[in-house]
Amino acid sequence: MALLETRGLSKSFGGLKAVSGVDLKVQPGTVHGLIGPNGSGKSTFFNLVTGVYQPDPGSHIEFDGHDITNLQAHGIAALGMARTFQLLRLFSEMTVLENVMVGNHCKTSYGIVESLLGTSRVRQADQNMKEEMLDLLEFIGLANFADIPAGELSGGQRRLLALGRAIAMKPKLLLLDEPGAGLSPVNVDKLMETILGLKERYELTVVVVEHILKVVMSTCETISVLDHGQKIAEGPPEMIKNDHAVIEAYLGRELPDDEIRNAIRGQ
Amino acid sequence: MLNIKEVHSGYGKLKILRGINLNVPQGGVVALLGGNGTGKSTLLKTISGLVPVMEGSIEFDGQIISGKKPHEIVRSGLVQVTQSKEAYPAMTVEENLMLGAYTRSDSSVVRADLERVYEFFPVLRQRRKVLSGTLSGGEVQMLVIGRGLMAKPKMLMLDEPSAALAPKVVLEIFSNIYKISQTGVTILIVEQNVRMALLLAQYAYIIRDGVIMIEGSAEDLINDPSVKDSFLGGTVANTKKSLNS
Amino acid sequence: MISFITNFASAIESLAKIHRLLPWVIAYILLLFLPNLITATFGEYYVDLANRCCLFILLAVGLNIVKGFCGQVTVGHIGLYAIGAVTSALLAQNYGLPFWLSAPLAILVTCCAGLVVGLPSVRLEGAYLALATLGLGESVRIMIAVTPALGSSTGIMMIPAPTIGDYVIESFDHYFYLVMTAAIIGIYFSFVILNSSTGRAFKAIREDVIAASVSGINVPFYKLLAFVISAIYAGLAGALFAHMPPGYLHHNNFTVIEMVTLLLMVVLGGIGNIWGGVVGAIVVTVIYDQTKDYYFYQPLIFGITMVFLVVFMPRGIGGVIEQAIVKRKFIEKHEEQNLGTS
Amino acid sequence: MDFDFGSLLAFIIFGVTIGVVYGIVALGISLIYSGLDIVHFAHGEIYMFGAFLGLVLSQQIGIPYPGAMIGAMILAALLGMFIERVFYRRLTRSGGGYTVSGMGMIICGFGMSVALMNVAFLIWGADAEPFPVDFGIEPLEINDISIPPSYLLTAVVSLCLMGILNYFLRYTKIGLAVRAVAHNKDIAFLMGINVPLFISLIFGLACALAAAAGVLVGPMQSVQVEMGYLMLMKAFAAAVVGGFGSLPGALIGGILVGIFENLGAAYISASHKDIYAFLLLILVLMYRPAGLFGIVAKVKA
Amino acid sequence: MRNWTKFLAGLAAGGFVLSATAALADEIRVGITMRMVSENGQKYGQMVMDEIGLINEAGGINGHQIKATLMNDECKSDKGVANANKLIFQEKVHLLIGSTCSSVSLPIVDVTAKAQVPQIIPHSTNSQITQKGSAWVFRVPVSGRFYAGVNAKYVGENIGKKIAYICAADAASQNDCDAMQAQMKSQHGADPAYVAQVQEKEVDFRTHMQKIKSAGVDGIMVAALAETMSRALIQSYEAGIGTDVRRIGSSSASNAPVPKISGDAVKGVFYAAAYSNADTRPIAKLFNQMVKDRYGIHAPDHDFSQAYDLIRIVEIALNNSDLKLTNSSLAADRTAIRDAIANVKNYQGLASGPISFCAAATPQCRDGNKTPVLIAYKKGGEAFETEVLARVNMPEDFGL
Repeated sequence: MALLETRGLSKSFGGLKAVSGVDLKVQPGTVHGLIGPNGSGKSTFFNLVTGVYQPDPGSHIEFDGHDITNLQAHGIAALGMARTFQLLRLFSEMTVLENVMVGNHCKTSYGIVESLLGTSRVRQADQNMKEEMLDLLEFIGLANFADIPAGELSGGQRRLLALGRAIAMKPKLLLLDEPGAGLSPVNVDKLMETILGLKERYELTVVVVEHILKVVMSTCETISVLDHGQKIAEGPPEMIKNDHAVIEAYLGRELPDDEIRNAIRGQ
Repeated sequence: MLNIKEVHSGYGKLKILRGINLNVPQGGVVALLGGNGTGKSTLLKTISGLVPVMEGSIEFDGQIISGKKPHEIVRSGLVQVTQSKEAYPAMTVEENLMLGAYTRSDSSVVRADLERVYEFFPVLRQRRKVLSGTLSGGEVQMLVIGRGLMAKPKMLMLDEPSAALAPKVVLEIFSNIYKISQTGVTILIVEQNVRMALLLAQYAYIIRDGVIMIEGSAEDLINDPSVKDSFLGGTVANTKKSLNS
Repeated sequence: MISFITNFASAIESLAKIHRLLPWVIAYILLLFLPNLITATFGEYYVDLANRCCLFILLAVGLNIVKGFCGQVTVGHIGLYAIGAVTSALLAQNYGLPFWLSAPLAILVTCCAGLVVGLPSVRLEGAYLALATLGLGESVRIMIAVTPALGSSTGIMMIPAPTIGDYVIESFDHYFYLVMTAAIIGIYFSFVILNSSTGRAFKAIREDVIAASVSGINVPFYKLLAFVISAIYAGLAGALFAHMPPGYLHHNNFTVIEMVTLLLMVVLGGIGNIWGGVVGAIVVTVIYDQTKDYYFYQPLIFGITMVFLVVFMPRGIGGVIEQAIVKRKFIEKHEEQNLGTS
Repeated sequence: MDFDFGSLLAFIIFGVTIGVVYGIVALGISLIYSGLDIVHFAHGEIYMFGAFLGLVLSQQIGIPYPGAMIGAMILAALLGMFIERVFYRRLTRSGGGYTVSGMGMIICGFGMSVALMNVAFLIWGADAEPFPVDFGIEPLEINDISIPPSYLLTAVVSLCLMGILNYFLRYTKIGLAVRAVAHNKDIAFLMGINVPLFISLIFGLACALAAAAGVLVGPMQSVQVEMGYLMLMKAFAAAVVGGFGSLPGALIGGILVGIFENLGAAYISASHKDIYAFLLLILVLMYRPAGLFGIVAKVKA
Repeated sequence: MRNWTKFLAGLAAGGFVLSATAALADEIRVGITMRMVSENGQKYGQMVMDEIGLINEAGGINGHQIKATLMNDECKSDKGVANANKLIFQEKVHLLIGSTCSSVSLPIVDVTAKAQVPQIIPHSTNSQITQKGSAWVFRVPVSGRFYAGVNAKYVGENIGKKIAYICAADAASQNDCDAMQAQMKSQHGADPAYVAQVQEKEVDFRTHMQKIKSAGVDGIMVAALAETMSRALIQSYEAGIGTDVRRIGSSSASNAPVPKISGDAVKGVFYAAAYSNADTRPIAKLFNQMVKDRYGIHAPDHDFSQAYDLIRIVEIALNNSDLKLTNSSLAADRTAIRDAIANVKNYQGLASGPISFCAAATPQCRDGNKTPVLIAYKKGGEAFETEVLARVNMPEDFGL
């Protein structure tokens, strides 16, 4: 059974259909790639699945056996879905440790009233959580920066922290929105290694949106291709590589260079 | 025409550009290429004055323009064409175009130039009274280029004219850009669509992590396997390559 | 000065290591001597001033929770204060409830009102929220001003002072023990909240609502919670104000000017900084009292101070000190690292 | 209470005549909001300053009323531009570009409001000053309702101002630039528009409108240092009801607030009059934050 | 431990501006809290301070100088109470003067009663101030309960019984309005023709005027503070209510801003007050001239005269009291001053009638002036003119 399944997922802003009728299945334990040109609806898809946007009527999203179509973001997160953002959206005035602790919010073992009273059980639970989170920071290599405000970190460290915050939710499904954007190839490779390491360690299912096709092709077991809000292809990398629709619609006509040059120069 | 020396810039504490050197010759078409978040938009904003220069200098048409306000830079003839989504949706097409001519006081010539832009992009003439928010993506892109032309620029900087457009429309836009360059306007084009940009431009720079990694003539770069392999993802240029890998 | 404070802070930290409550207990015991100290040094009246400081500390700390921790711009806090005061006063007067019953009930009512004032925050942000809460806060004041049962023009008079057995708490120093205890407990719990999962949720909402919600934080719930918690503080302060001798309430104690003064306290102390809010409340109250002779220029100077603070020192006193402490920590860390590596 | 249509009509007319004044102040608030992304909490004090300046010009210096109005508008505009340049501009910069985030601006606005009010207090004192103007027109009599010339004039002048502003924004080059700046500062900059100057201009324009409202209201309600606050609340309500950033919206919002509060005062309870405006404000904010006419209202994230 | 105390003391000393705690002996300390915001409000306070200065110049009271401290309460009760506390516990005053606003005087009565400090009130008319039963409070002005009686009698006999009321929500006006309605009912059996409860600073009365116009009344009672009243008066004419409908003011109608703001609209307005500048007695003429010379005011209103009378009464009482003026005799001195004020009988000053106090803590004893005077405006503007319609001695328990 699929971990995440969307049926007829649609969203329009004003008259513009950002996502229309996308059916998608993510199998548990896999790395699922989502590609498409700029503006093809990948980010909107993420926002819909994670509850940041409410989908249009007629859409259906199922996650881990729950219908999450009309759930709010925090409810979906509580069911075990975590995501990162292309622009990271870190809590920059909070410390690195606090950032991951916020990620762990749903796993808080005490009630709100208790937390407001600061009972000893709360302090104990917080202490345990702190240790656990330091362990996680150790794994992603940020333990030394635990009590530094997240805003002070460098670009690469921020990306790691964003990842750490998502992992701290102990999710079943992790959605990554362009994790490699802006990184040099070497760093992208490192990041992908970390992601795959985390996937093993925490038994995750991963959906990744990425522009760097090399990365997608080498790490994903299944790839879905979006174009103008619609899914135009889905399958293993080999299949996508040779899919006619993908090449035709998304990659453009494969004209020789000279022909294009002539077309541009009006000759 | 445009001469950038060792420019550093960024937002607040965050430094994004770390020593950029770039040169655009008069009448030339130069491409600036790079993926998401590499700093190419920041460079464009730095040139047009929206982002302050921290170090280094920018020279345009024999004058130092680093440190000047954006509107002063526009008046000196260096005009940036913003990304397609950034028209004024609540204004009509013609109002948008007239806004482009804001810096000019020669109103009779402006009228003639408006006609010229309409000839360039006939679709705009048909929709002159329509709110630009209702235009299609390609039409908006034409509108913002036309708006840039209305300022009678010496040099035009285009920010990702191909973004989110169908390949056919991209071709049309690019052919228009080429036509503009033929009228003597110097062009700097910033693109993710590396193949198209390299086919249009004469010379290209590739930016990554705030520094220029590779530069060279378009002819050389388009055939350079290292360019295709390691730097340019998700673009027409290297898709075929990665698909076959 | 700043180095003195950082030293002081680290001294307190070392005390807290012995037992978490130790600094609080010490502070509390010391404060019990404060009325005597003040009376001996400055005179009895300044105990009354200290009482008012404590009330404003409660208000400022409460406002800080919703404004500083959770980042919700509310201008209706003074309305909650009014509700707490009027409710407790009416319960005591009309139904003869003792303070110890009327105050908790008043806090309960204020909490409900806090929920109402907080409701707009679910849908609105920034300036819109400020407008909505301003409207609600002013509506409360106008309701009090025009409703005879709530005091209207003559106000509510002769509100009984709290009693323990037969003893009436009405002298300045005894009332001080009451308000000071409330203030200390208020400050203590605001630290507890700040360091709890709830506090982290508040701060996450302040920093980025969307990131907070996908991290599993129920954003509307926590926003409302912040308003309700701040309403507890406001309600408590209101009840204490109402029963403070001479026990008189009038709607013009709750105008926008009072709200602006409250804002000034929080801004001066540093938004989101608990001790800053405390210091801000004390400084503003004391300066206000001491400059009474210059009443002609006082409001002007207050206004200008506020503008300049926001423009030139947006983090307030507390923010500056906090930065200094963080910097010091950094330096210590670096030194440790250097020692470790060399 | 007897109900008759004559008095209902009267109450509506009263609401409209004061509503247009709320409308022009709201228009200024709306302009500032779209130009600087701030809700200007000190705008009521600009209105008050405008009224006093008009009073000084017309009563003490002896300039005829229309001239005094224009003079007050110019002076208030200069005052507003000064405040914007010296204080608000610094805040907007620290927020990056010309957009403001957070509560600094709101608190600064409140502080400015207190400061301005007390500057006026030091200059003119706390007492109300009469602002008698002889318009040389007879009151308009409709059935049993008598509309004094000052209200008639107010309505007419307000509508004229609105019309002029509309023409200015729609059909002139500078108006086009103002709209461009209001909508997107970066693009406006790239069009070669001197955005900082235009932001000052927008601020000045808004302040001039507030001053005009002050000079219009002065003869009806006399001029007092405290007059700004109430007007600010009503104008906020009007701006919210009409939708921030909508020109006709501000006017219609103002008229709605005027009618709403007058009918409330007439048929429900007079002492709760100000609450009606707040009620309208809160209801609209809760159920239609973009306002009744705010089609292009910006939703801040 | 010692370090801690030192630290706290240092912290406190850093924050406080040290003010003298040990007040000088041999001085009579008088504390004044007033609303020092409005122009006239400032001048009332100024006059009180000036008069005390003159007393001091003339050699003081029995050789003792008076040290007066003036504080502003902005007409806000919490500020007034803080002022009273400061004056009583810090300045250790022998006598407290204030406040001008009813809503501030009301809570201060409780403060002075508890601290056992004599309090004398210059111009708060709310009846409840003396009804609280404090043995320490004295009121120089005419209580609101008397004004209503006079007004109602005159209105019922000379104008008519259909009266519309516009009542602003401040303590004094509300009191005047309610008392007037009650008096109209009890004296003439007349119910109000129309009642509008408006906010303290209402600016727009057109709705009410329209309703009043269609109700066809004999008179309109406007009970409000000066600015609000002026606006209502002007707007009543604008609404087309003719001069045949008489306008009745509350006691604040005597305040100078009313004729100034209302202009011609004030003509014919009558009201009950404690003093008329049209008074022809020599003392009144001298006083009018003095105020004009010193403060540049065309004609003093009754708040001026009451503040002046207050100082004279205080002077008499202090002269008659046996004061030790040592640090230990504070309580005894305060009691002595209270008793001396209570012994002031039949003081004839500017006030419309004789002012007498007595020892009992009842309104009868503590509402000094029981003679309201009915005044009408003859001319508005800055150079306004008034005339006295009647001067009525009221029974001391009237309206209780």
